[in-house]
Amino acid sequence: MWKWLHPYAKTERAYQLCLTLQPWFWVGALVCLSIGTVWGLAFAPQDYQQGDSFRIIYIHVPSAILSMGTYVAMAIAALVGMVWQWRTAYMSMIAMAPIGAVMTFIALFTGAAWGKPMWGAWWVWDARLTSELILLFLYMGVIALYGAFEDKQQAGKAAGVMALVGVVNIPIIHYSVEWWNTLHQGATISKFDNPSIAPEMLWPLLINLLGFAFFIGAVTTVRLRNEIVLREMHRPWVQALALDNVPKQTSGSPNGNLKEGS
Amino acid sequence: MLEACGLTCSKRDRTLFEGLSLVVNTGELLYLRGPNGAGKTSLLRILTGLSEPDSGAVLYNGVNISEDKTGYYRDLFYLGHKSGTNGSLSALDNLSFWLAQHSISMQENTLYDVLAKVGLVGLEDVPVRYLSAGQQRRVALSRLWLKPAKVWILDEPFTALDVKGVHLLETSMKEHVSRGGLIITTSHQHLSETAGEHRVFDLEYRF
Amino acid sequence: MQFESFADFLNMGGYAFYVWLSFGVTFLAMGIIAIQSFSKHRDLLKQVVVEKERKARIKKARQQQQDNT
Amino acid sequence: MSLYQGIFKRDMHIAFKQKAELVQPLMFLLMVVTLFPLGVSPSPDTLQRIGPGVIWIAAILSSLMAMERLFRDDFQDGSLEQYMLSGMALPAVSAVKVAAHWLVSFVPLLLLSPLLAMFLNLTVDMYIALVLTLLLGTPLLSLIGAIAVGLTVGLQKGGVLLALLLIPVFIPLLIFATSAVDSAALQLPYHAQLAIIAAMLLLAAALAPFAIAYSLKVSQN
Repeated sequence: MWKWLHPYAKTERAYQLCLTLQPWFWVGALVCLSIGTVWGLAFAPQDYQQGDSFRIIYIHVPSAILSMGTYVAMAIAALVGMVWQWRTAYMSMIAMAPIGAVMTFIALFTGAAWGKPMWGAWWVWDARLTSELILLFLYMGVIALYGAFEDKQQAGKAAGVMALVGVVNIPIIHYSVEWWNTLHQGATISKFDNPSIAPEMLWPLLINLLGFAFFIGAVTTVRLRNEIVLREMHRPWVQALALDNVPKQTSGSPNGNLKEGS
Repeated sequence: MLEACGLTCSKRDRTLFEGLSLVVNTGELLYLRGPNGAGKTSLLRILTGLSEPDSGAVLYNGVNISEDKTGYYRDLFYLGHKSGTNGSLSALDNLSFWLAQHSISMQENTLYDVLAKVGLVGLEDVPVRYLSAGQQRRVALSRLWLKPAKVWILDEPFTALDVKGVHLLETSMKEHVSRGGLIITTSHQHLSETAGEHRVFDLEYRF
Repeated sequence: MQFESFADFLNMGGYAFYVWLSFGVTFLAMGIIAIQSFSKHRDLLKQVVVEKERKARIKKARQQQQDNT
Repeated sequence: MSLYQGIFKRDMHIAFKQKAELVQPLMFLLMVVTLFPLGVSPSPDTLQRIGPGVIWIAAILSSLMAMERLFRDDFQDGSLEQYMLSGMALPAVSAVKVAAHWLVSFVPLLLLSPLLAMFLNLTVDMYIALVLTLLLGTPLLSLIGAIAVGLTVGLQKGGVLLALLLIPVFIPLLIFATSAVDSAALQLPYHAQLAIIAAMLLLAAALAPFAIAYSLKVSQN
């Protein structure tokens, strides 16, 4: 059933796929993010309790959802890599990690900036913020582990195991933190728990969610291409690609402009 | 002229040598021989002043080296088991930082020439840890051509070098001696004809 | 439009600092990661070319050495 | 002078090629600080009370991790031998290396400190006091730590031993630093504590380079 996917295990095909997908992702991200953001900032109604500070939700919630989504996607990629022995799967896993970490950072930062007017403090140890912070640490762990290996083949496998360990842990972390928070009778009353949200508020949120997803996809394709070039540096097709794209002049390394025949 | 007078050294309560004296004149190559654990490295480190002997003194041109370190170190080149190159820096960076520490000014082109001489063309800007053991050794040895030192103290300089590397090093040792230099070296392989005349000094393993 | 005027819009009902800070930092972070990814791509391609030239130089040096001996 | 500038440049160069080694102790610091609200209590009052101590303890622990790289690489790859044979004054070399190490491992910590203060709900007054103690105290950590690193660098497994040697030595610093921040919390003057830390720093700056040089020589033997 998944046969059609297999050719993309080859790096060259995966690179081509990235090139084809990339413009659509960028356009999608640009369109959705502009519509969602303008709608959310200017046209969506105010929250009756929180006023206009509520508008931070249009970036906070999508980034928070996608920070977790990206981690799950990484874990899936790692699993695919392990089961089918695909190098490209590991590569796409590691291509996703930095953008996932950025999403987590955005969720944390916007959470803090929203919390300040609502709770009177930049940071409170609320269950969600705490789990999000731990998620950031998990991302950092995967990235650091990958960076620590010189052999990137091995690094991908090790980071993949770490991503899987993390994804198993995410629900456990989430519930334990929630339980811990109720145990300590939460420092604040969470105002995020609006069970229902008006549709005119929901639409821009969904559009922005889509925009962020497109953006993650776009950055992932760029980074996956980077990863492929890095790992396949000595393959002829990469060298041909580089020669086509780099003007002769710019290769200004000491090796490039050395005096000849010394 | 390098002189050792009555050197005694003990490591982990075992006496490596006692009352050892030797004289090496300029224009001479001293080949220090001995089984593993005889104390060759310890002797060389004492001769450079890196370690202190339990008793005895090392004289360079008649002056105790602990009294005139700067004068001695201006004339000394020492290469131990450790290459003294940082793995994350390139050969070029390693050498230029080393030269700066030894107050030697040199043009970058000369560095490229020397690195080409030791067979490292194209690897000048690669972090040293990516090089093979022999290539790393060559980076370390390239300093021989960079510092105008009279005294070379080389501890196992041939380790990890291939045939060409050994040949290159032996030739330059011979040249150095003929120019009135002074070399003390250890090696587990015999020095070949290329290295020129040399005097052998045997260090016995003591129990 | 939820706001009476553009000034009102900028003011964000008194929460201007927090709202604009959030949006600003978000898009800044996204911009940085996007630009970093692209510039890394360019650097990598350059690196590929440099590696190729390096190989050529090494080969040439080897050749010369053989000719000499 | 330019001789020592060269060493400084080299150390900075190496540090920026090994970014992971710089970032990891900082991440460790951040995670240790995170454990306290989770393990003790997330209530802002409790955090404010334990905050200064938590930050300082975490800073000391993370500094122990960062400390080892001060001389480890140079010792293992033989660069240290070459320093010693260059005729430069070893105490000056040590001082320069400690300064470079402080810049790359503790200045980022200072930059991270607002975040830590926010996590632990410190007031602005407390934060100012904390930064002052960190500014005076972290160079002291570097200087004294370097002596112990010099002593343990020749050992195969020096990591834990380093901590055992250093933690008792850092206790006075911890006491004065946290007491300064506590005084700040109560709106009391804390010049005395700062002055004591500054005095310790000056003493260390004057004497530590010689002790470091000597301990490096001992390790070389």
